[in-house]
Amino acid sequence: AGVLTIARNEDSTTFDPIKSAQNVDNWVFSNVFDVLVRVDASGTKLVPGLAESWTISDDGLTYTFKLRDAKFSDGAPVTAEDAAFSLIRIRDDKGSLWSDSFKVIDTATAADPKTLVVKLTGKSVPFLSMMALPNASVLPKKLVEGAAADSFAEKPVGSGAFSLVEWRRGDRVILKKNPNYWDAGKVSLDGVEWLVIPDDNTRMLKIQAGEVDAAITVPFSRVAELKTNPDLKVMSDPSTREDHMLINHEHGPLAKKEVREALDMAIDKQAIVEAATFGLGEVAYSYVPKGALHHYAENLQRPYDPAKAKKMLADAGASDLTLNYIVNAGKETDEQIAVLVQQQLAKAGVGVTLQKVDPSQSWDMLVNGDYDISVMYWTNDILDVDQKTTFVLGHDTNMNYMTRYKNDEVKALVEAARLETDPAKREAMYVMLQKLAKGDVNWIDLYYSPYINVTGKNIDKFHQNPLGRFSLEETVKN
Amino acid sequence: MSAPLLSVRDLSVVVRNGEGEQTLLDRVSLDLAPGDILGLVGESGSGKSLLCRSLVQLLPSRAISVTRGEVWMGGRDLLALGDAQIQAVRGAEIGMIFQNPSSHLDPVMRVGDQIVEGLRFHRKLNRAAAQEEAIALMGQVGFTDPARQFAAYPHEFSGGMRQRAMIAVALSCDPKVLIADEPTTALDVTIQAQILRLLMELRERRGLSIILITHDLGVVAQTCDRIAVMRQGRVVEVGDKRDILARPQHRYTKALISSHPSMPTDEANDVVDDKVDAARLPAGPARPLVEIDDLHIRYPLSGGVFGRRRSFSAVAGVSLQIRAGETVGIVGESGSGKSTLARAMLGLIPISDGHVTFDGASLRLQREATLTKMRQQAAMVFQDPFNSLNPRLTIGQTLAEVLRVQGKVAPAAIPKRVDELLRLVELDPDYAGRRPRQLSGGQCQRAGIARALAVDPRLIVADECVAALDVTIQAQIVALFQRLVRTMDLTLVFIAHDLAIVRNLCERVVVMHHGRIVEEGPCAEVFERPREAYTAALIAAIPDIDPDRRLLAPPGLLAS
Amino acid sequence: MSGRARAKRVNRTLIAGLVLVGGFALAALAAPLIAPYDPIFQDGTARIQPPSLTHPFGTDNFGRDILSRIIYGARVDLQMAVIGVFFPLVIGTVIGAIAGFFGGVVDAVLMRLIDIILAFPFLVLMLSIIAILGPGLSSFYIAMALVGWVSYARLIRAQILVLKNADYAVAAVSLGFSWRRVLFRHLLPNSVAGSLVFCMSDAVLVLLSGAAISYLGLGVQPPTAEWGIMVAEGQAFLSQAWWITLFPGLSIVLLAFGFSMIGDALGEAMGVHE
Amino acid sequence: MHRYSFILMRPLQFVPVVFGVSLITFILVRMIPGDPARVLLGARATPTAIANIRAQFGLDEPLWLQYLYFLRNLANGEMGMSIVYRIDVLRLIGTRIEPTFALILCSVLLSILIAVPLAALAARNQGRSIDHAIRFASTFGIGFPPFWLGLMLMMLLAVKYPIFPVSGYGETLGDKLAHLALPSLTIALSLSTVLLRSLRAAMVDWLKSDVTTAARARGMPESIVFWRHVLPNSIAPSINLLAVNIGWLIGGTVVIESIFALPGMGQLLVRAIFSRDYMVVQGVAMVFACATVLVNFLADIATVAVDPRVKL
Ligand SMILES: Nc1ncnc2c1ncn2[C@@H]1O[C@H](COP(=O)(O)OP(=O)(O)OP(=O)(O)O)[C@@H](O)[C@H]1O
Ligand SMILES: Nc1ncnc2c1ncn2[C@@H]1O[C@H](COP(=O)(O)OP(=O)(O)OP(=O)(O)O)[C@@H](O)[C@H]1O
Ligand SMILES: [Mg+2]
Ligand SMILES: [Mg+2]
Ligand code: NI
Repeated sequence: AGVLTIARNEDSTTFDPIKSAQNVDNWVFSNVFDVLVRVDASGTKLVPGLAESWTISDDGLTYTFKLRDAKFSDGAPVTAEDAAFSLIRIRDDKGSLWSDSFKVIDTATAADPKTLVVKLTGKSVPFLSMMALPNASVLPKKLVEGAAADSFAEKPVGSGAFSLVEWRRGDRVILKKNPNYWDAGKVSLDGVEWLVIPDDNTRMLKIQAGEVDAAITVPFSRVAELKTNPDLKVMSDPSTREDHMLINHEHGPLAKKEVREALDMAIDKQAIVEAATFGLGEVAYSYVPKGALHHYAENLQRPYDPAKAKKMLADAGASDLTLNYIVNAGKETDEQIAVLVQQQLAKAGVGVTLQKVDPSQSWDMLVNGDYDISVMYWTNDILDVDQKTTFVLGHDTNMNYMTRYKNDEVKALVEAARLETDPAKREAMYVMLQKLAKGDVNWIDLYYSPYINVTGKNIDKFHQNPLGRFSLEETVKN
Repeated sequence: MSAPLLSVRDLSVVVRNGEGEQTLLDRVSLDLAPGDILGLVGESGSGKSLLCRSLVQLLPSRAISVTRGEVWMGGRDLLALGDAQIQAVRGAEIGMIFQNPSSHLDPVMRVGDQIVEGLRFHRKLNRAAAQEEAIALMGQVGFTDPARQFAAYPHEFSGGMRQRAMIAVALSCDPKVLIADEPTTALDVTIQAQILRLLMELRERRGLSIILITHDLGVVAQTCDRIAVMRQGRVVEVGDKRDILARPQHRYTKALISSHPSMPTDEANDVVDDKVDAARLPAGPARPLVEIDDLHIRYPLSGGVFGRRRSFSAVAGVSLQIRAGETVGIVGESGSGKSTLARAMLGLIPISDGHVTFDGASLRLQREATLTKMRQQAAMVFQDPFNSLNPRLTIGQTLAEVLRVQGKVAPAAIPKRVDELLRLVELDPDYAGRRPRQLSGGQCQRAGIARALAVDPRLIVADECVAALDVTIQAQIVALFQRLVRTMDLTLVFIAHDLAIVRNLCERVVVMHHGRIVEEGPCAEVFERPREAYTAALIAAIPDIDPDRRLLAPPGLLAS
Repeated sequence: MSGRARAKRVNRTLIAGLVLVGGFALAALAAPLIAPYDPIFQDGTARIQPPSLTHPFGTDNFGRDILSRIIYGARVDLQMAVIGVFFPLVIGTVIGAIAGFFGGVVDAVLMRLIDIILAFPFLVLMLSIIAILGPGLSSFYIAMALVGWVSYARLIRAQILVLKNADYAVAAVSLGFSWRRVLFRHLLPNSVAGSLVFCMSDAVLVLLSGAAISYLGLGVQPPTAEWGIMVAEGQAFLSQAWWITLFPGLSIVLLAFGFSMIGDALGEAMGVHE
Repeated sequence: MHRYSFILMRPLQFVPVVFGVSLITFILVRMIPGDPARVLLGARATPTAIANIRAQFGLDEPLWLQYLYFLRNLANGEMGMSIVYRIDVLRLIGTRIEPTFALILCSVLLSILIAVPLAALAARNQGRSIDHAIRFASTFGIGFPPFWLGLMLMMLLAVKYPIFPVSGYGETLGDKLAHLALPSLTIALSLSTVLLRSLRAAMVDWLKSDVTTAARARGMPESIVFWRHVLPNSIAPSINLLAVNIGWLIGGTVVIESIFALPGMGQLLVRAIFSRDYMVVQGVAMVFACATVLVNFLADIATVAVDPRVKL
């Protein structure tokens, strides 16, 4: 019982799920809204959500969902009509940030009030995983339709475990228990408050002073200190976050595989793990994060060897290489890594010019190719690896995540893997992709890191799944 | 002489600085009898103000201290009193009117409240009673509408009114002794006369004893019973007024008396005629050098919501012709528009209406050309000796710059010319290396005149260039002008509120009042047979050094 | 107080101020000679070490020597203070002088411009300029110059407005001097005293603005050692490693103290106050 | 009463200032590289999605047209939509004004409360050790970055000795004041030093002035001399200084707001700049500009009220 107060570093931006692509919103969406299919706590399995069960036609084009008896927080029943409406809306609405991802849906119809039939335009294995996106939550058609959409975001009605009481922008989001939630018996909390405390120090002081029950996104640097506090529990949950260094394959010597290999060898990832994550992370070696589906544990790991790297660079005719490194301003770890990499590459005779830019601008520079190297990270939104694989290895319009990496064999394989329904074959294909990408050095994998959150001793089952969702319906405040 | 009310014995004051001690007051002894007015005269910096401030332990700085002496009043030595006791003496027994009323009145407090403050504190009156008393007091010191003026702030008063407010504040504590430090220096003669009469009246009515500090012997002659003359921290001569004026003993006192520019008696007139003749020589039917025709200068008054601006006419329809070689004096009360006229004459302020023509060129019609000509041929000597010289430049630099810009002298010859100019105004050429702050007032004034001469002008406009000076220095400067007019072919416009000097120096006089010319004519004529009552009042208000020539002025005009 | 006693106190304050600022300037100049370590060298084995004999001010989270970083930081910070004040001073003085001297339309236009800049949120300007030009010292200087001149312009304008009616200015005009000569030779030298005093406290404000920008993550490029960014970065370790923030913070304070003492002394000497 | 007539004229000067600020902001924020649509979409952005967003917010129109739209909206009392929050900018600002306003108000009051007595103490003991001590301490207030001071205060007065809450903003008045205590104190520590220095300097001058000599010569005790004559005369120059500083504060509370997690406009502004939320930047800039103009206006009124000689 009781109200759980959680301190986070950013505020929500909206309560219309299709209009956000930010983690901060998803955290709250999954409290307030419900999806047809959910990802379990381990982050490796799809489990029933609003849909009790589902069947897939043999051609893989028709999905039939059987909805359970659930109600929205206003007491209205959740119908297949609502679900169909929500899927069409995320595909078609002008304000939707996700329409591209849902173009695969051809039709979504309610066969009866509890049966939803979705027809796809083509085969897509990841489709079911996409249903678990909080952005694809089922909304009450009646309240959202037409001109009411804007006001709906003000007073959202969902079928999640909690419902919105008030959103004081910039300060907090106040949720209360939703008595109409289909699994309400399991929910122990009376409510949840998401507080915004942007400054890391303040957030940590806030929990140390006992003014909140939980603080999330704990800086790695604070973990050791917080662990010594007997009143607090520091939790480290596995994540799908992977930090990597983008390389612009179109820039001069960087087009040569040998040069990229040399760079990979010149970077001491263990040192980065130590410095940036205080040893809490782990050296990365595949673009598929550890713990995610199809992660290939035996992938190649090039040893740290600056001397050899230097020689390889000389052999490749790139001995006096100078790289332009875009650093995202305001991100402490990014700056730390940049400084470290600069020093490490210097040992291999590579000069690095750091160029710190405001993060919003760095997107443009990366897209336009005005960079040589830059560090970014990716956290999976969905369970299936296809989303990331496509963006990173098989995508034309975003130039393979701004790297300009080109390998037709890889691209074909990405297409094929998306359609492969046999799990074993599919696994093999993704292993192959991981090897190929590593061999080509599409980018340099740096490290995997866990989610670190801290709660008071009296809080139980405060857990973040690898996709970043907090399942507060299970959390207990003693 | 009755038993003294206040008696100063052997008072010495020193200032301590890095190099040791310097004596500012040297064993000064003085007595003040009840109901007496003691005149304290002496040159600037002789320690008059300091003496008065020492009496109530209000020394201007912590580095200054009394080293010996006593001040007896009511059986106590005031210098030996503690903080609390001397506080009770200040105001209640000894009231002070300071030299400069503008800076001694609190600018952000209503004048009435400043009077009330003393009444409530010393006389323990309640608010309403104090206010009533304050208004009565303001009436006594000559405010015309005390009830309204009670609520005014100091800046809303003219200089004369401020001086009266200062007196009211001093009287609010009902003192036995009033010290008035140069209460009239900043004022013109008419207002000066008014204040002096007020002081005498107060003495009569309240039995006050007054110490009156001044550098003007005329003022002393008209008001005091006794005189003390100070010089370099010492009292060099003290005694009955008539004795001292008639038989001065000390060299300095004699110099003071002889340099007083009283109205010349008839025997002295031939000297003046001499000058007039000399100046008339080059005059002919030639066209005037400066011609002013129906000149108006208006200043905008602040306020006036939504652009309905009102303005104030500082010069209202003045017409005047000045022939080459003439010496013209402009006189008039403070604020009558003399300086404004002078500046307009030289194109230094915009003309609202009318014409100024210089040597045939009109300032309005051919502004640039006329200005160029004027800048080459006319120069001005400014009212304030310190402020009209750039404080950062030495006198030599100032003069050299003028010579360089004017370009009338070859660059190589400039240093020589600077020397020459300084000699011309009787300054040692060594002064070329000094900055204005390192010079005395008279020396600055002469530097200003040298700068005007550097232009090698045909016309000099000298604006009240002697008002702020000691009589001895005044005399030097007048002599210099007399010489220059005679030896160089100069046209001189001389502005002053001191009529005696104008009469000594000028050939023709123009009397201004409220922005207009009220009377104009040859000096001798105007001063002897003034046509206007205003002119007569101005002349009558001059305090004469002869104590038997009584200070009198028709009250009606003084209030205007 | 007598002039001499005042002069003495002024001298003592001035000397103390000059010693402090001069000390930092010397440290900056001699940085390679006196700094015990390379300011950007990271020693992975000596992270977050408290002050000791080997590292008198301790080390930061990269194992960089804080003393060395402070010494090298003096170069950047002194430069920031000087440049961040110099351009606003020059621009503001010229604009303020012209507005005050000519009055009328020129003045009205410039005053409106000043109003706009005063009303313009500094942060928007600063962040936009940094975003447009990229974080770094030059954007910082440009932003400071764009905004900072306003204070000087106001100060100088007020002075010139008073002084241009001073007799010596009118005298200069009456002697046929050109307006340039009157304004720049006669009026300006007599009106800069107040601004020079203000400079000194402005220098401190510049350093603090720099620190605030660093806090928002847009400070100078890493790994440059700069005090503001050192405090900003170190604050993540405030509770476990006080020395990372304390020493650069103290350096700002000491430099500020030096500047304000020079300012006080100048003010007292020239008879002006802030 | 015509000394106060500028009160009627002044609002006319609002117009060019606010117009100027809006135009400069408009141009400036749009010159910043970086596309709001891309910021909104993040890593998963696709060209069609970006185009969609741009069309939706009219970002694909020519710049001058966008400005005209902006002006038209403004004439209707609207400021457009936030790209990030997708609600009306005015509404968004409305929820954020109070904390910032309260913070500034409290800080200014607190600074005055700190500065005046200390300045008086220092001035009346000029040259003695207490004067030096106060001046030395005040330099510390100027020199330490506010975010450092803020954290120190928080660690001391909220965690070690839990007197005040660490961060946030309250609901009831008392609650709000408690939450504002530390942030206001942080600002006041540096603001008061500026005030203190200028007040002290003025007081020292006035203590040496003829006005005080005259008051003493009337036998007034030191306390009356100080509080009735020196203080009223000394505050006039500090009013302007305070106004300029409040002007800086209005746009400069962001650091304090983000440290103390106050849901104010500074934070809103910074986030908006970083996410290129043009309309919000524009709106907040205008509100700040108006507030600054207003503060200067009030300062002018105060100056006129304090000093009867001043005419505007
Ligand atoms: N604060 C001070 N510090 C040092 N010396 C001072 C100070 N005030 C006055 N003096 C010196 O004391 C001497 C006497 O000054 P005082 O003001 O009494 O002159 P005064 O006779 O009143 O002159 P004036 O006619 O100009 O008013 C002067 O030489 C002056 O330089
Ligand atoms: N700049 C100005 N703005 C407004 N009024 C002014 C200005 N200058 C002078 N005046 C007013 O114009 C009138 C004439 O001033 P002016 O200086 O010419 O007097 P004056 O005869 O020279 O007096 P004084 O004997 O005191 O020098 C005065 O009432 C004065 O207040
Ligand atoms: Mg005197
Ligand atoms: Mg005059
Ligand atoms: Ni009159």
